[in-house]
Amino acid sequence: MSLAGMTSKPWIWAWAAAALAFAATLVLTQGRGAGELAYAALSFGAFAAIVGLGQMLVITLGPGNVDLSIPATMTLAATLALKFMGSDPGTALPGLAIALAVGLGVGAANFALIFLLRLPPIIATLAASLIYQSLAIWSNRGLRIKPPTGLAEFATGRFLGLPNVAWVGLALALMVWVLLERSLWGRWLLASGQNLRAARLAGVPVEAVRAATYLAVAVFAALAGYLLASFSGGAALNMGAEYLLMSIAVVVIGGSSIAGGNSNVPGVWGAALFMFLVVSMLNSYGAAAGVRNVLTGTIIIAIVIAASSRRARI
Amino acid sequence: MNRYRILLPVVSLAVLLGLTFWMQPRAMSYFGVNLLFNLAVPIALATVAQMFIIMVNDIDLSIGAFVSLAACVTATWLNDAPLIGLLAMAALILAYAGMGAVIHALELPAIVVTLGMSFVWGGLALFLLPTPGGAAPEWLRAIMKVKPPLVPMAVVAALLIAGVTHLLVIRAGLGTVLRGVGGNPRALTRAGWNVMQLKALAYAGAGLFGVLAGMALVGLTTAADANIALRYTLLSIAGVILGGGEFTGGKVSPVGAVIGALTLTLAASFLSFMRLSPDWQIGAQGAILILVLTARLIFARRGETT
Amino acid sequence: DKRIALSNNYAGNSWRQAMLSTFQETADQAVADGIVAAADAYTTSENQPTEQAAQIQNMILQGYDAIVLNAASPTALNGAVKEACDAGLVVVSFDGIVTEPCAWRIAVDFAAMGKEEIDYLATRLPDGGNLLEIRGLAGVFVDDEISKGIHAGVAEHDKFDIVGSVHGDWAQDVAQKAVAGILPSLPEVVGVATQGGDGYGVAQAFAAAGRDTPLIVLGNRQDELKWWAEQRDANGYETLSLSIAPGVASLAFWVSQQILDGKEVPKDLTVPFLKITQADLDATLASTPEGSVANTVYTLEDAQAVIEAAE
Amino acid sequence: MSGTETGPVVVELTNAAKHFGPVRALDGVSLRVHPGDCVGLVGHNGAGKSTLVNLVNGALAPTGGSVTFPGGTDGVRAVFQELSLCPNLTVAENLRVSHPGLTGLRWRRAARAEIGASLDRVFPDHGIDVDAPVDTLSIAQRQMVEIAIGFAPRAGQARLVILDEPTSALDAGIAEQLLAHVRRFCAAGGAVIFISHMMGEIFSVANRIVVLKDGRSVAERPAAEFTRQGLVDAMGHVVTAAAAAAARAAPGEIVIEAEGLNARRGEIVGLSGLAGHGQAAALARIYLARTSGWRTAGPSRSKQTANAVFVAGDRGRDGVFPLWSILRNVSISVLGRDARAGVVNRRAERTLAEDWRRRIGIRTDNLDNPLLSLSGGNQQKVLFARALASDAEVVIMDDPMRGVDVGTKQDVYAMIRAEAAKGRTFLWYSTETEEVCQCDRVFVFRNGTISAELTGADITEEKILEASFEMQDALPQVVPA
Ligand SMILES: Nc1ncnc2c1ncn2[C@@H]1O[C@H](COP(=O)(O)OP(=O)(O)OP(=O)(O)O)[C@@H](O)[C@H]1O
Ligand SMILES: Nc1ncnc2c1ncn2[C@@H]1O[C@H](COP(=O)(O)OP(=O)(O)OP(=O)(O)O)[C@@H](O)[C@H]1O
Ligand SMILES: [Mg+2]
Ligand SMILES: [Mg+2]
Repeated sequence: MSLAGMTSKPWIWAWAAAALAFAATLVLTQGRGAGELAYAALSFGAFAAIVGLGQMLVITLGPGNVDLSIPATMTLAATLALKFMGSDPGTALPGLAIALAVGLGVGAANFALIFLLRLPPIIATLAASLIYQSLAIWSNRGLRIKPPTGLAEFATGRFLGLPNVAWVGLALALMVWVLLERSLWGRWLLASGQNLRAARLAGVPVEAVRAATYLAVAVFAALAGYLLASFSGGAALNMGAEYLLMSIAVVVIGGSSIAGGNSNVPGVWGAALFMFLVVSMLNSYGAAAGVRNVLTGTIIIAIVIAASSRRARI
Repeated sequence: MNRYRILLPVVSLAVLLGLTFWMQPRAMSYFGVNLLFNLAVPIALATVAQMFIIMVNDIDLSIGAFVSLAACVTATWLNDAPLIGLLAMAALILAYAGMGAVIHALELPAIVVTLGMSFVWGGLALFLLPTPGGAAPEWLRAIMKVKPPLVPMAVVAALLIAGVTHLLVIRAGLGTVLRGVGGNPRALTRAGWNVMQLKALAYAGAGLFGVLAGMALVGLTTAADANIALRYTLLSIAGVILGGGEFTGGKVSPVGAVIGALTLTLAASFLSFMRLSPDWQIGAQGAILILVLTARLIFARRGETT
Repeated sequence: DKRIALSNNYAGNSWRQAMLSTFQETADQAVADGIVAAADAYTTSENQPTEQAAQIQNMILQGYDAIVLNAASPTALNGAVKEACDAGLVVVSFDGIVTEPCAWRIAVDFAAMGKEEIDYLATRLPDGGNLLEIRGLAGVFVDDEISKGIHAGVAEHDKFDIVGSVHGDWAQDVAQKAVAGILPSLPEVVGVATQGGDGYGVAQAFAAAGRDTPLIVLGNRQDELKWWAEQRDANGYETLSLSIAPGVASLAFWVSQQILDGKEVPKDLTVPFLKITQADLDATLASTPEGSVANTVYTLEDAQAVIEAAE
Repeated sequence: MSGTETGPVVVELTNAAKHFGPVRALDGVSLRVHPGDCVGLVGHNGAGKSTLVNLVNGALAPTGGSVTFPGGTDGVRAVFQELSLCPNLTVAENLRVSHPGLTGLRWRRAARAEIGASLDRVFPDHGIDVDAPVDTLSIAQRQMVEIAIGFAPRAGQARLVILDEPTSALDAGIAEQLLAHVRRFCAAGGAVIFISHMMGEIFSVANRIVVLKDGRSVAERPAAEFTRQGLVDAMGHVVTAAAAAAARAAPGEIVIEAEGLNARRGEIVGLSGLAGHGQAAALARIYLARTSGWRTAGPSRSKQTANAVFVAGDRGRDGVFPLWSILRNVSISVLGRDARAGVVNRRAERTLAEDWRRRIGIRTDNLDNPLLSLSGGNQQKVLFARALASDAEVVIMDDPMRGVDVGTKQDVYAMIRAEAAKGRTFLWYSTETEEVCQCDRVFVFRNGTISAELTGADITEEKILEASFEMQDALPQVVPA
């Protein structure tokens, strides 16, 4: 691919920024710890990537579509799954089933609010997330139960040198990519995101597409919650908090159009790595919290400007 | 539909107020009403700020962080050196206008830029006040504690905000043109308007009301903290929608937005008067939000059939 | 016939949940015994001073006689607290205290806690070395106080050097992520000063990076204690754990009851933090529910003792 | 270049050109407009008419040549092909947008009076409430408002009004009011550039006709020197003579019975009446009732559930997917048929699209170009291709020929007749009598209900108009859609 062709891909910018942050950290250590840092970025980036893929599908549905219940869904799914497993060996799969079922339930509830009550998705998912949060508190009062050993080992383990959670994230990314690029459902989603009314009039089953999308984002969030709790040694009531803004940020930094109808799978991964690496870089340079925030915000805006002005020129 | 747009917020506020008074008759007094609503004043101002952005088809994820920053400036510079403080406030408003211009000129998605800016505002607030503190200027405290005859300050302030913004946005010619930006920016370009300037103006309006929200908040709390108003981002969006606004098409109602802010504040109080179990107090807030918005459905159906 | 309310700003972690349940137990018993007429707990849906200020104002309207307050901000609630005092309510703040002079404060000396961590590290690591500091939530008063204490300690013991500082937001997963990100750029780290709620995540991050586990000062969470016991059994690991006990809510409850009862109580009270040493570990671990926090429940007598000590 | 006129000039284009990259939208056109002129501008879809308008209006800067206004640009107005009102504002507020001079506390009152007067002047008995938000008006009413704003004084005097396909959403009666006003306006010394694909209108108002073809002016003469056929020839279209030649199959059983109308297999059923009397809404309801938002149409089980497809007239709102290529826009409705296990069959997709590009003559060299690179008329052909490529038995068309040029229209008529002969049923709403006359049977709408059913020889302009108005002296009352 030519250089011009490369720069026309909006996801390039997220990857370039991630590489830059990576390099800047290594400058400080004079090259030490490159492997460690990459490994950590892949581990923690995986969680952001998984929720980001879900959020991307929703944002692809068009303006106004966004899921703000991701953190609460992660917490609820992880809480219920870990409570069920109660550190007992051999319960990992039923626990996973419970987490995914929670995801389906949450997605169905969110979509019911949006479809039946016609609430704007922003408000519907925000309001519903408060209810999920209550459910999580009520179900086990914030006790941090350890995952079964086997599951914890899987979540923190590696395969062929890459973290297992990153493999999961990569597999999901591949799946979403195939879905969007090759499948009927992906075409329908992209059409609905560009013009919902035209899609309905062109025979696209738009309600089914919307429902499936809201189910998908919740299932992805539930899975991320389950993995994160297993990875970090238990579910906490506030475990999803940082993934609210994170999930939106990785989608837009990754080059997907916030106006819908256009999505970008590789960009989500690039942005997920970037979001981890930039904080690591600033921490390594000893930036205080204030500086860190200002720089993070500035860099996010800079990436978005770079990505968009490129696109306009082509 | 237009007439119903404002009817729903009014009705939901009235019903909620009735229920609150029935449950807590003590609230039905000059003192009580002021306590119920005084913290809604900064929220109403922030909601109006958000409305300026939603009016031009954008959404502002940074207003909470911005109000926090404005509060920190108020409690530090404005208190210690009023002139510098005022200059800083003007700079903040200009920064908002610049943000609007950049968003338009580079065709950036506002949601992303404001997301990034929320980090920037938050970081600046941490610079200014690494630990909670500062103090409200005396005059500001005096304004927020004033006790007008018959009607408490909170109500007077809400009426004032609603009235002024209604004049600015709905009645004034320029406000009408600004709403047009949300309706069809292309039409404005064709009519010879510089849409970038108009957007900058709308953002400056948001910045102005954001700054006012920060000041009002500090006047009530007497001190600031870098995280003081983060919650306003989502509250203000909910308030605009509750007040009959829509995310696209320049359909907003300033009076509705103020009522929306009052309703949200009242809803939280109403729940605490219900003395739910702590487990469910959080969820009940979500439930009541859903309930109030569901009423929109009924009104929307009514609107369709006319 | 007096009514007391708990105003709480956050319920999203095990410490707060333990605090809420301790308060509830103490309060229910007191109501059953006829000592007070009612004692209700309220939690805001977001950890925000604005919401908590509204909550306090509602408590005034609800006619409570006293408010037991764990504040979201030491200063931003002063307006509402002043209103409550003016309306004749007793306000007792604890853990997250408020600076408004009309309120009582049951404070933990957080700076001293931070300093004690370094003092302990100095006794264990006489040669000094590199330290990693895990901070809490940026912009929050407790975070700043503990951090000040830690830095004061390091200034005193100049063999120590803080080579890295990250915000772990008092959460295991956030701390784990932040530490994993900074570790590659750090030289060897011999000790970690934490603020509580983050030690287990730090240990996980060190293990994942394949580094030797440094001396981590822990924060009384059950998973931290359990990990400590496992390490001790495996390789004789020894450390210290300290934090404020969630049961301080019950102390605040009794203090407010005493004030309502007409006792003269000084405005500033201090409680010691709950410290767990190698010797206490097994006993504490046995008495702490799985996934919770080590706790001490205060009785009326404890409260009277604390009050007397302050006079 | 017409060097014959003399006297003052309102606007002069000298060799004006506008290129969009390789696309020569306008390729050196010279034109002079004098006060009192009514220039008719015609040309096939994509000839460059709208581009010329944008150069005169100043919305685009020419890439070559010049556009000059000897008397300044004051009083130069344009009514664009796509609606350019703010839907959330009222009619009067929209005047404020175009007229920044309306200031002061009482601007609203002045705006109401001014737009009301202008509407009364151009469209007597328009029945439009100047305080109604524009989004509560029908498309025809919006177009009327826009035209009225174009002719409003706005603190001066309109000197040149450019009307780009102003009648495409108007029914015949209202269009006639506009033509009458244009004649009065020009007689009083105003200048108009009038763009339309309807030859009758051009001959009715224009004193001079300019023919654009592929961005060049190929003919410019007084209107009287053109004949209808001569004009069409100049535009470069070969009108397909095959008109009614296709053999008509005898209509079969009834496949649609809804909204008070019915249609048989193989029939072309027209919906007519004044614009905005409920035809579009009825069509949308029929379509939505036969399809579901939850599943795609499978093979039809009974005649009442015969599959339906929709051809939108309001492309931007109802038809196009703006981010997509032409290929994807064509194939979206039929993907489900060819997909295996939920995977798009991309070879079948391309074959089908290539086939339809040839059959319907979409002007592009590459189906992977963005849809928006096509001219309006060619985009409309894409929507036809999308619908006709499907297996649906019922084709529902909501005024699908908006802005389509004469030649293309003839092609599409022939195609519709051929498809009907194969057993497809067409429901066709149109604002143009010429199209309605292509139908086998016509239902005329009035106030949201059917007021007449016409067949065969009864389908005439007179009969339709008669059924459109309640009584002889009743006024065209336009009801919001
Ligand atoms: N954005 C674009 N990018 C590239 N080419 C374009 C673009 N827009 C239009 N074109 C090309 O310019 C030509 C003229 O388009 P235009 O929309 O002006 O046609 P038109 O005369 O309005 O036709 P119609 O009557 O079909 O609407 C088209 O053939 C198209 O290929
Ligand atoms: N912004 C643009 N970018 C690229 N090409 C353009 C653009 N605008 C117009 N064109 C092309 O310029 C040509 C002339 O378009 P124009 O809109 O003037 O046609 P038109 O004669 O008005 O057609 P119609 O009768 O369909 O309205 C078209 O081929 C169109 O595709
Ligand atoms: Mg045109
Ligand atoms: Mg065109």
